[in-house]
Amino acid sequence: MMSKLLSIFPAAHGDATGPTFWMPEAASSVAGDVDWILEFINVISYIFFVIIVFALLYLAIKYRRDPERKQISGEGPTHGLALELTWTIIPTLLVVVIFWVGMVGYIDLRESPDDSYEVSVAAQKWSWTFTHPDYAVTEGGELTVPLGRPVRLVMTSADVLHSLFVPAFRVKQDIVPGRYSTLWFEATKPGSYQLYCAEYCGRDHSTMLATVHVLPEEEFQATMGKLAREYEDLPDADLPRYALTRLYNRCSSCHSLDGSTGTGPSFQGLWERSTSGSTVFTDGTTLKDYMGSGGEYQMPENYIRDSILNPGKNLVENYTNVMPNNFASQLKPRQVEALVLMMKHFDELVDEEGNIIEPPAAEESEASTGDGG
Amino acid sequence: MSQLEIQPDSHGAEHGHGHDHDHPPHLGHHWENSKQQFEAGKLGMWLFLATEVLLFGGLFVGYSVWRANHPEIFQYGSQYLDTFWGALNTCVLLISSMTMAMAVTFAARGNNRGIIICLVLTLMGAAGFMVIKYIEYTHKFHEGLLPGMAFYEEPNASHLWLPLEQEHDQEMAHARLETEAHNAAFARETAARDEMPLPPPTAEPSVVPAAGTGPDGLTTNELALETAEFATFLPPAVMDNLENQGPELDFAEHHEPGEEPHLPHPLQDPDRPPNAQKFFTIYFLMTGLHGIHVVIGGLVILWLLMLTIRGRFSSGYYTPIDLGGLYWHIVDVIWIFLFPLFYLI
Amino acid sequence: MSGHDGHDTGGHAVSHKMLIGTCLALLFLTVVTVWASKLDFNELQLPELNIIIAVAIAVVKVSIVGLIFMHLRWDRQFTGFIFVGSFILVGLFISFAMMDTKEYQPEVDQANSAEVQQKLDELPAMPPKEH
Amino acid sequence: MVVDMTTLDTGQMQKPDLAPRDNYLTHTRGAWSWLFTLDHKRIGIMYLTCVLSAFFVAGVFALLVRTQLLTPEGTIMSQDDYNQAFTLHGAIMVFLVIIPSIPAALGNFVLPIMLGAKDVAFPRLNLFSFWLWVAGALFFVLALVTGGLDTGWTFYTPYSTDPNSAMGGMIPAVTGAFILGFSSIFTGMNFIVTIHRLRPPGMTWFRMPLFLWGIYATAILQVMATPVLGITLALLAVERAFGIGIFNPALGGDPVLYQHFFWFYSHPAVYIMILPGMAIISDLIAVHSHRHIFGYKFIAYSSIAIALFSFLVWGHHMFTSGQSPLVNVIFSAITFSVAIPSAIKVFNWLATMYKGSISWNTPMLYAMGFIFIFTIGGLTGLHLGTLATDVHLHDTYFVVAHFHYVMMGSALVAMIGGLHHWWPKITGRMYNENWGRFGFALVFIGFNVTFFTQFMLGSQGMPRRYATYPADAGFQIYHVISSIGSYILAVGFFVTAGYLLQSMFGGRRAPANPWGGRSLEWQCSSPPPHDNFSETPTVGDCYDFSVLEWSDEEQGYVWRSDIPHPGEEEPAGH
Ligand code: HEA
Ligand code: HEA
Ligand code: CUA
Ligand SMILES: [Cu+2]
Repeated sequence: MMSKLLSIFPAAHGDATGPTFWMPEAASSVAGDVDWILEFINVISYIFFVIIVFALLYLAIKYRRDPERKQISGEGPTHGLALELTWTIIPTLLVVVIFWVGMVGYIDLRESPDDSYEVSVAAQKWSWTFTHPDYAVTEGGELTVPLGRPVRLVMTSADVLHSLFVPAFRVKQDIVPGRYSTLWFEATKPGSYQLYCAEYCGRDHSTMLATVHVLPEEEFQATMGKLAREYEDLPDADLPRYALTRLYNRCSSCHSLDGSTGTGPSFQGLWERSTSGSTVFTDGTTLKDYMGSGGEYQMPENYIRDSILNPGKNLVENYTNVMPNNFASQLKPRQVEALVLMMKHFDELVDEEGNIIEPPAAEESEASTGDGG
Repeated sequence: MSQLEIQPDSHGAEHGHGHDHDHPPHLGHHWENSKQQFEAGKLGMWLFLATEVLLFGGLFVGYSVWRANHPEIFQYGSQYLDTFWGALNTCVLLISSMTMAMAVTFAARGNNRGIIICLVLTLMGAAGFMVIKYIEYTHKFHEGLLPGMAFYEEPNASHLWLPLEQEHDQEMAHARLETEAHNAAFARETAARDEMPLPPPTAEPSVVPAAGTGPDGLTTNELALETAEFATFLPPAVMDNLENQGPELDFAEHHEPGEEPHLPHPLQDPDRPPNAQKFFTIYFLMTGLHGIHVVIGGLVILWLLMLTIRGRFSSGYYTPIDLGGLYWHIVDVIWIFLFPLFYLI
Repeated sequence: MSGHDGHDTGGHAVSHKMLIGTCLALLFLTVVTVWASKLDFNELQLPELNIIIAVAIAVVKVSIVGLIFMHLRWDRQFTGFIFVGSFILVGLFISFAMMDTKEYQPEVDQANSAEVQQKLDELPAMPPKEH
Repeated sequence: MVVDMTTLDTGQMQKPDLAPRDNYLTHTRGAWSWLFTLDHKRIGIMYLTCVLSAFFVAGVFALLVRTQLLTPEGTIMSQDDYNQAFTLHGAIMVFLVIIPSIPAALGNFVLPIMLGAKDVAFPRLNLFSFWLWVAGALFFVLALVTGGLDTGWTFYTPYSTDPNSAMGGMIPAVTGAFILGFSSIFTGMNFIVTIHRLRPPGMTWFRMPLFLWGIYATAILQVMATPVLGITLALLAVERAFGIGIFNPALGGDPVLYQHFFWFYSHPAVYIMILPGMAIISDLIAVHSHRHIFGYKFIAYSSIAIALFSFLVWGHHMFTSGQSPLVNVIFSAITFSVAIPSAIKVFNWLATMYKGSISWNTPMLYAMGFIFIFTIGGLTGLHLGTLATDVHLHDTYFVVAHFHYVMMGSALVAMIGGLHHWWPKITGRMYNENWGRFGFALVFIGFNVTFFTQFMLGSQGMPRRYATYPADAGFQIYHVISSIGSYILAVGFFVTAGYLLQSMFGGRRAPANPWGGRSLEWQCSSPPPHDNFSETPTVGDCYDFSVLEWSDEEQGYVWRSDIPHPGEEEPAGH
């Protein structure tokens, strides 16, 4: 706490990009400017605040009423044009300056350089999906970006307003459904940074988080390459765990692992319900009616696949049609397969309480190094 | 009570004092004299009118913003409104505004009979306006020209819906709609197959692209053009348009006042701009809110009429008539803007 | 007492002749608007002119209604100020909102949304027979 | 100068020597005589009671919010409950408490008396406004029982209009806010007309106490801005009920347009909250410094200036909303213009204290607290009005801290200060001065502890409306301090409520003029008679305190014996 207090004074910064009393760690090319502007306004504010509070206390004490006096009226001047002009003009000049620096800084914030690296961002209640078109890689809940290169995010929302906010980069932009919002930054410091949804979007607004990983160029390329091929190279046996660790985060806001009811049915027990055909749909039919040879679904795998790609088709009783229907374009066939396998092997991956069962040591390095940084 | 809001309780339980006798009955205890009270009432009324202007102002903001961004929707939609009824309603309101103003003049001169005649005339104006609005609204409901999502429901009955009795026509229409659906499905599939999960900003697939905006649009239009039979259902203006691929449509001059415009139903019209329902949304919102005001105005006039008949007013006191009149005029003022903005341009 | 001519009472009695004349003028202006709306300014590359003319005529009409029917001509200045002020405020609101939304239009997805699309797809391919 | 004496015709209905027992409180009896009274004083009291009860309810929600945030994963509530808690806290505080608090509660009570009028222009409308408030409050209750409300007080679309997203109480809540809007409009209309038309002879515009100027500027905002809220909320309800797509992008509507609509009202609304607060402070500072206000005209005009500018800055709430950069720049520029008149007021208040004779009693402490807190709140408004920094600070706790500094720390503190100031007039009793100072200390300290930490939280990146927060971001320590502060604050308010209530029964009888004020309300007895003045009040320079002196006998201030009584000779003007 004390070191933080000291760091109000710019000179006390040990590390120019480290967190200060006011600001979190600075990790983007614009952060320095924003911090400087904030500091500038701060200094003006401190000066005025000190003057005003000093005057307030001084006057209140100095002219405190003598309780013995019957005659109570004080007799200062009642007006003074010179004074009025002084305290009109000085603040006016100051705010003009503040406005100006703020505007200049803002224009830098908004104008992305032409050679930016583009990432598509899809926000929906209550998760983030980041797609790197250059590598055909989709990440959920994690965004990997290169160090020292401008990154431009092209963002859409499937439902309501969201807002992408990375404090360390000092950037924020609302994502408005029905249009494309953009945001750019250039990370200047490798590391992992918290990304928030800053526009209220409903129940799980506060858990609509993600992490930004800033990697030096080579590491970034390597990671992208790895992510791009990850599921192709995995042996089939690893697919379920892959789905759970790399894909499930896109489902987690609605489908629980522990059997509790969310916006959608829990994944716990899904496989059993599907194989037994006991699932009841909103129109009163049960899954049994569709299953078996000659039925619409030959096997439960087909039903699960269909529910992922075409969620509105058969609605499970007590749930509404809110699942995004764009997974067909987001997931590769093998990834869908991985998800289906995850359901099938669910009990091996997740315990009763919904905790992920740690894989045997040998497998661990395989499954968890993908995210770098 | 013979006052709008101006009269505080001067006879209520709270007053045991005999200070009322130099006050006329309509004068509240906190006023110096009638003039002060009248002026206060008037100022209050004007402030209220300002709030009305701002209330409608909100809707005018919506109108302006949408119109500036999508002029084509408004140009397209306004063809489905009938200028004749709109103009007639304008005249009705203007004249009733005049009779209301005359009632005020009569009141100032203390002519009770004059007031009564004028108020009755004004009331008839209000009723006439609502009857015409009723005709217009039921017509629109009939045609399925509704606000919001309801616009995309198939109308139960509409003379605009293409009369496709003959088998051949049915086939044609079938084919056309199917082609559209096919195009849409195709476009969506393409988008889905594309590696980019995000289509570039303008390439969102659409069943009914505006004429000439893309290959899909051409297909649709060409299909329509190739089939002469189909074309006979369309008015010449539409044909012109299809041939010229021009975005501007002007049907307004092709029908006589009072006669129904010969337009295709928007849902069957390949030239319907996206989100055409927005025109009807804002049309119903604004004229609806205005209609509510007309009804309230009518009730106020009715009330004034009753008071006049009971002989409550004199040349020395007629504040309610004056203020009620102001309210009626503001209703007129709003309509003066609504009429050209919806029916004409 | 109110009800007599004079600037301070506000209760001005306007002659019937004047009211009828005003009404005729308003009706005439209505005809003018309808006529003006049929003019085609597309050739002049000025399609907005229609709107401008229509709104301008409407403003004239409203001023007449305000000045005569609503007695603003004879009323206190402050009353007129309230009235005009409210319109100015609406005008400011409109211009700011328009300035903004026009700027970001390019980012907006202009086509029918998925919801509308779905509805359109559901429409019967076959139009119904006449009622 | 001309003789400045009003000849208010109060009639003969009051005996000249008024026994304190015959006053507006005792004039008539029974619940009925209160609920349907047309007396502005009683309506003011009813407002005060209701507003303070609503404040209590909203305060409890605030404490729930603070308790939840003690730990990163939350302590007492689910996400849904939390969302409802802060929404109801914000919505009740704004619509039911702070907007009606000063104008409708205190303003109703003192405005006509200060003016020298017998009542407001339209007493029936006044009563109607009050009942509209009650109806609005009931709709909020209805919102709770019909499914709850979780949109935030801003009702942003498309969340609020999507039946799959926002909870079911949205339409009742919006209806409630709509009704409350009309309550506010009618109050504003009433006050404008009262000030224009009910000023007795001698009460010129520039003789009005600054409180009236502030209320007048507020009333302009209430009348001109609130109708837009009305239409906005009506559209929201229609949109939610019928899905007509005005703001819904799925139907070609525009969610950002909604934000224009909302803030076109709600930015002026924040000045509806602060202008009456500033108005109270102007009077408190002058009266309790016993010193002529400095720069009367500058303070008066700055209120009007704030009111007018405030119509043109609404876009500063939308800097990151997708509003176009050009418009952002314009709005940012205009935003700063509001800072100038605010600065003028602050400095004029300070200049008023210079060479004063300052009593350190509770109202004055609240006034000084106001200056301290408002300076912080206002200056942090500059951080937010600046484009580059607002991008970082928007929708974080920095904004939360900013608006609590100005709404709670300034507007509400001014209201509590005013409540103490006029308490003797309203109830006819004095509260205990020592308890008052103690209560102030608790509120002042508790407030700053609660909300100053939130500036740090916000600029460090803690987003607002979060039921939980990451454990490793270093936020918890600030949250804990803030929550502790809020408990101190709550104790402070309970103490305040306690001694005020106690004084109503056990307090010393109040003299007509306990503080030495010169505006007209101090010329009538405490509590005032039913028709406000038993004697014709004298309109003079309401900031010239040199004509008053302390009287031990009255335990209050009286006209100086060595100065001719007004009416005979004009006291020194300003
Ligand atoms: C009483 C209410 C009140 C008041 C008075 C103010 C006053 C001001 N507010 Fe505040 N504001 C709110 C209530 C209020 N605000 C609320 C409720 C919100 C958030 C709503 C929500 O999102 O839920 C908000 C949000 C808000 C934002 C949006 C933030 C965001 O969401 O990103 C901004 C941005 O410009 C802003 C700016 C200002 C400014 C510049 C002032 C100015 O008026 C301040 C002027 C005062 C001073 C400047 C101090 C006195 C002057 C001096 C001491 C002299 C020295 C001065 C200079 C050098 C200039 N406010
Ligand atoms: C006037 C307005 C006002 C006031 C006074 C307050 C008062 C308080 N507010 Fe609130 N607040 C808002 C307006 C206000 N707030 C708004 C508009 C929001 C935004 C909502 C949104 O995001 O949509 C908000 C949001 C908000 C948040 C952010 C929630 C979030 O974003 O997740 C927090 C968190 O700490 C908070 C805390 C508090 C606290 C601790 C108080 C304390 O000061 C409360 C203390 C009061 C009490 C404990 C009651 C005690 C009362 C009595 C005993 C009776 C009193 C009687 C007499 C004095 C006679 N408020
Ligand atoms: Cu997404 Cu908040
Ligand atoms: Cu604001």
